[in-house]
Amino acid sequence: MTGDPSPVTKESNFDRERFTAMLDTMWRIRAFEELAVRSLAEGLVLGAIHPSIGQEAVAAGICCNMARDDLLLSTHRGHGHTLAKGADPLAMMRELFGRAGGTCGGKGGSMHIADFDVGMLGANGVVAANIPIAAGAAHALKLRGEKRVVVCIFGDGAINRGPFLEGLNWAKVFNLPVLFVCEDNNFSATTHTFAMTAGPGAAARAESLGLPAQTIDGNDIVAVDSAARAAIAALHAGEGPRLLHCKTYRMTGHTAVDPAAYRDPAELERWRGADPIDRLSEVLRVAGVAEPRIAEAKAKAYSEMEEIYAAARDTGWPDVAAAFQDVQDLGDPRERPFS
Amino acid sequence: MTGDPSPVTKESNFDRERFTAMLDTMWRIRAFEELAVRSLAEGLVLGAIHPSIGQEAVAAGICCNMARDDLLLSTHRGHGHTLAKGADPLAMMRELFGRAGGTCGGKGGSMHIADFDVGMLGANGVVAANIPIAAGAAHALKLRGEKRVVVCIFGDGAINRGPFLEGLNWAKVFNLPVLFVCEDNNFSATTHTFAMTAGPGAAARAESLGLPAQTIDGNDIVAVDSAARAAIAALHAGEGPRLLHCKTYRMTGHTAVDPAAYRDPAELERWRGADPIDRLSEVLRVAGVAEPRIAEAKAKAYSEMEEIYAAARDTGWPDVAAAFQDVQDLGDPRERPFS
Amino acid sequence: MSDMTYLEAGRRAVIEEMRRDERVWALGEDLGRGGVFGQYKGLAEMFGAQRVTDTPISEACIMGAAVGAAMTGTRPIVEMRFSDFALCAIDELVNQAAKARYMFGGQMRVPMVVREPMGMWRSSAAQHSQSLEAWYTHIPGLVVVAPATPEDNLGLLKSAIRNDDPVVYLEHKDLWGLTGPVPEGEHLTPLGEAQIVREGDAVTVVTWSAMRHRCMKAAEALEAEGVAIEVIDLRTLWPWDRDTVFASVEKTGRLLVVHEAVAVSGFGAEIAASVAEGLHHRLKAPVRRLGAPRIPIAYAPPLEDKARVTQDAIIDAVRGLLASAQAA
Amino acid sequence: MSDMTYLEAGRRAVIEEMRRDERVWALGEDLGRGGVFGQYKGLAEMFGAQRVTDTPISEACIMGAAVGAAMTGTRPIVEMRFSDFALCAIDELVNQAAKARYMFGGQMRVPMVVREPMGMWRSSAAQHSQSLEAWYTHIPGLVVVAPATPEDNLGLLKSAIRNDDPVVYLEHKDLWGLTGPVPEGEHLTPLGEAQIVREGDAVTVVTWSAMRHRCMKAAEALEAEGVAIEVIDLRTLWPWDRDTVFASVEKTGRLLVVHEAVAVSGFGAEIAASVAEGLHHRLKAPVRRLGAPRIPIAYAPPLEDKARVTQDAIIDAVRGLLASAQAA
Ligand SMILES: Cc1ncc(C[n+]2csc(CCOP(=O)(O)OP(=O)(O)O)c2C)c(N)n1
Ligand SMILES: Cc1ncc(C[n+]2csc(CCOP(=O)(O)OP(=O)(O)O)c2C)c(N)n1
Ligand SMILES: [Mg+2]
Ligand SMILES: [Mg+2]
Repeated sequence: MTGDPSPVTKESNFDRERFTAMLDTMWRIRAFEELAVRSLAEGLVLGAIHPSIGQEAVAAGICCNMARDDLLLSTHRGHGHTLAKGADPLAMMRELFGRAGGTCGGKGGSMHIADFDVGMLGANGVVAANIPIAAGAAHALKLRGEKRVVVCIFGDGAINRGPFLEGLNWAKVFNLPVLFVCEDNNFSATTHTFAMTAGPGAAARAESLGLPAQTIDGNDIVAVDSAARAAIAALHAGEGPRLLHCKTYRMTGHTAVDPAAYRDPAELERWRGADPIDRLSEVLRVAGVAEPRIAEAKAKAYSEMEEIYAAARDTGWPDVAAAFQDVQDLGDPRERPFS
Repeated sequence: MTGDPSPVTKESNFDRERFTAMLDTMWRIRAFEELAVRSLAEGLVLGAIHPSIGQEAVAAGICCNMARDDLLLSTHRGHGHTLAKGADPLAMMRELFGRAGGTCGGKGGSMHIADFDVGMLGANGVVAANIPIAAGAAHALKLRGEKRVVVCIFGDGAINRGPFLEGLNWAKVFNLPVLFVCEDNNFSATTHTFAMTAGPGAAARAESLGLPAQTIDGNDIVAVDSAARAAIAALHAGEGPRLLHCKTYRMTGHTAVDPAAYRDPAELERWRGADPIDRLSEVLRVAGVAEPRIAEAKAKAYSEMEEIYAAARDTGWPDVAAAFQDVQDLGDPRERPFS
Repeated sequence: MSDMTYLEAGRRAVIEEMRRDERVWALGEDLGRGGVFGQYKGLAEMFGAQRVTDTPISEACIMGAAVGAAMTGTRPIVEMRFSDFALCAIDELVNQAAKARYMFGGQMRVPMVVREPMGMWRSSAAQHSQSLEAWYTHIPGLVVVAPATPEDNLGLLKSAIRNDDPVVYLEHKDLWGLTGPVPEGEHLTPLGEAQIVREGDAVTVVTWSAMRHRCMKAAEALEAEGVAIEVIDLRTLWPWDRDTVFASVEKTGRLLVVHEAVAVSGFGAEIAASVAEGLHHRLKAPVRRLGAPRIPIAYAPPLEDKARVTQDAIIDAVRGLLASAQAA
Repeated sequence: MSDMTYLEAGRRAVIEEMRRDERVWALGEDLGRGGVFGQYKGLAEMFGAQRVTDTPISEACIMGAAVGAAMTGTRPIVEMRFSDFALCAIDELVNQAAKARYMFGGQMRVPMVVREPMGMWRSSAAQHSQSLEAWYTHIPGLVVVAPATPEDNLGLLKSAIRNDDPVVYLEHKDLWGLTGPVPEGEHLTPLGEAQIVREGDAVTVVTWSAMRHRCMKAAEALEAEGVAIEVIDLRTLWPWDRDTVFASVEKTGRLLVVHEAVAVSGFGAEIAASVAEGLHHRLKAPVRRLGAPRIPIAYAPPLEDKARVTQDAIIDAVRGLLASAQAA
């Protein structure tokens, strides 16, 4: 809960439309995650899922500053980022259910959701693995002389893996258009990340590599939005890579089945009081957005996701032939000495 | 050529014995390296060697502050460090020649010289690989409640590999007694390291991880010695890991056979003017050490190494049975389906 | 004998060896809360956070630090969480841990155990399901172990911790909950010794890890047909127990190797090739291997299942061996 | 045909493909000065530092960045310098590059070539001499190539660069200076096709990379004894040319696989096991493998030589196969 929520009044030239749309996005993420958690309990979601409940302001505030063809790389906790980037939630839910029509045809599941049509280059099951991949995507954009930019979101635990150093150094050395976003939710699985992190953290490490970096309140979407807008503008201006350290909080366990017994309940309560959706709702009220519109954001999101849930549930399994497709063109994937 | 050589006069309480002994060490390293290079041309040294000519002040200035049972980890350019730590140069030369009685029985060669009897835990053929190993050695010392310390020397190119981040973060998180020394000779093989390094470099990166760091003139052994002494004292005081960034210069090619055509001859000339051996000799003169003693340091070193060269040359090959020994105790290393 | 889960048996092994030898310690992510599967539950409380230590998410440094700590008088147990993540620490394992003793001319040893939970687990997809044991058997300096039962997870892990060279210790994620009898007192299973789990004269089936149990089910089904297969659980993959396997094949004249890993260049190839080389003239039928097709592991169950070696496939393979024997 | 070194042929392949397709680029340490072996000499001048780019010493990022760049419309050639250093980038190669196309349901491809100079080179010791091709053949999603001649280094590298999935391209360090005839014009060697280098009826000898040349020397020596062996250079290890190998073994009835890598779990095991499974009843003698013992590679020549497969060992193995045939 760093920094104060930016001052907003009825009078300030605050973009009501824009932020009301962000509220819609945040509720859609919240509703999607809650349904995914429920579906896991029902046995419809098949593998582990890592909910982003409480972190919606980062996904919504960053992605609303990206063009559809800008590229996003995410993590195992990537549902919110993927939705905010414009992926079809039905295809996403189908992927979580392992059904036909999933974003990856049911081959990837929650930890490997990707939707290249909207520039979402993938979640990743390996912590920090997307950092070099993001640097490479930006490297390709530069080689091709394209104007697009890359955003790479990773967790606070990822900054202790080597690829964080190698990828940031690379992006700076080649002056690449990539924004690194450390989505700091306080935890690495069951570990309080600070206990395993030397020094002040992501921003200081980025600055030591010559990347301009900023630490912001990741539950204040107004702050996230303006920081992201400024950073992405700098990328377009060819100023090279930057890092945003967004301080937020993981309101669930590490996975949907983790009770998080290791966490101080008081801490959770404190953060519940800083719920990013409540905070944006309050900002909108102050800005004069009508109460019904604020309520509608939530209602619409849940009804949309309930429909999606039903549609996904009623979708069949993928065609098993797919198991042997898209491995590699050369060689027979069925290759089995005997069977 | 950062900083000024520390002011020394006949009167200053400058330890003549100590620094005269360091001059002996530096000449011994220089002579050993020159003989190794000559021996390679003669076909006596069998694999690639990476001379440390011009970098002797780092090896001598750091290691003279280590106890025999303190632990040292080095690099592919490690002859000087190993000698300064107290290894037997004859065993080292035999290792380079692949002969019986080599430090590793001829199994390792230049890039894998180790002498555990003097706390030298090995050169390494993989850049930066010794950084986590050093952190682990220090971790073990802490677990065992020992008072010894660890020094890990690596090159300027190594700071762009992930293990640099992971190892320094680890050492700080666990508050381990390890001194990291970045021996910055300007080059990574044929590459000017600065061109591939984002930000100010080793010290800034270490500081971003909470390690106190200092950048010093690595060709000024008086500066290296005092910085090393202070840092190692801090380790003994339980203050946790630190980093020294020693700026020196590689006066040879990357390997003994690299003509370094990519380097500006003027640059080399400038650095020749800052030869660490000449600089210490001058300091000793100013401090009133007699000329003959200064000359003797060189003469003794070369005659010692000539004898070693002859002795190594006259040593036989190792017993071939060793090829199958010290692999692992379980299983037959000869295991060959058919032969 | 008392019943215990595979997970609990591994936990007991660590507790017993840490009690026995204070040089033994464990390091890995989340160990302070028992580790991701609970294999270390309560150990930090029992032995202190120094000996059962949390680590940053730094696989390369976890492995590399263990190498340095093993060279410096301690005996680390490295927890890699999923064997897939060990791929972030391969230089440290293969270029450093496995080679140090040899490269340095035997000046020291690297006594460390690398625990790598492996294998398929419902819908864990391509990056959390791999079985790469064959890789490790190819690397000089490494011992490779893959326990299949609670009793062996106790006895083999204890032996691995006492071994003075690096051991890659591959527990199977799908076996954590498996319950079975475990001896009461001190129990050590020697490394390098296979176990004949079921005697038979028709076909020698060599397997390990989770596949042992599928082979046993197939054996029961085949028994109904009057076919008695001999099931051998290798337990240690390197060094593997040639004598036991060869003796069995001399008796049955037929070999089937079954593993979960991709068949192509899997460890089954080494066993099948060794038997074909050494016992060719004793074979009543060609050697056979069963493993996964050469595809990544998918998330959706119907696709994921295509990467599984099924009980039916094992039964068919055995029937095929008996049929081709007549053909010969 | 004009004579050219193996190194120069590889260089020419890169030049031709970079001219042909502007999406192709190369990245690696020291490439601006031609790379550590000179394989890229003059290319930065020819194509600019952007398309032949130096990199930091960051193997994980070199490989990972190539994956991202390959997903984003370019075709990177990754230079790993020594195959041993690729062990610093295994997660990026195995968990990312090899699996991305499949995991993401075929939404994109990862067209990249990973050049990994491999193998023994006089006195390079344990961390600069390894041959780990077997590992890559075990990983779904990877194509594996190991050229043995200048002509094939030209033709195979060009085909690899045009391939739309990741290719691990293993040049042998000891072959850089080998000179041989290379076609003048456009020359592509198809991936997946072995080459029968020498015809014979006594024994089928399957090999690749540097060992091809040792096998040919052995063949000449054996010819003097009136023994004609058939030497097959696999060239592509995955997918390997089963048809050519099987056809040859059907003719000769005898198989010997020769490779430089450690024999245990080497790729020879896959070939020997496949032949034993598929052609058991056609074999006049047991299948045989020749590879290195399971030891790290030492520095001192007399010790290093113990890890080499010698011409004499090949000749003895062939004689053994012919003898055991009588025995049968
Ligand atoms: C290389 C690697 N190590 C360990 C894991 C297991 N793991 C999955 S998520 C996670 C915690 C990651 O923490 P953070 O980066 O902060 O992301 P968050 O889960 O908090 O979103 C861990 C350790 C992994 N997936 N990859
Ligand atoms: C992981 C790895 N990548 C590449 C190499 C090849 N290599 C050997 S020395 C060297 C340059 C290292 O530069 P630096 O760390 O500054 O040490 P210096 O040679 O200058 O002493 C390189 C790239 C290696 N040995 N290991
Ligand atoms: Mg986190
Ligand atoms: Mg350097």
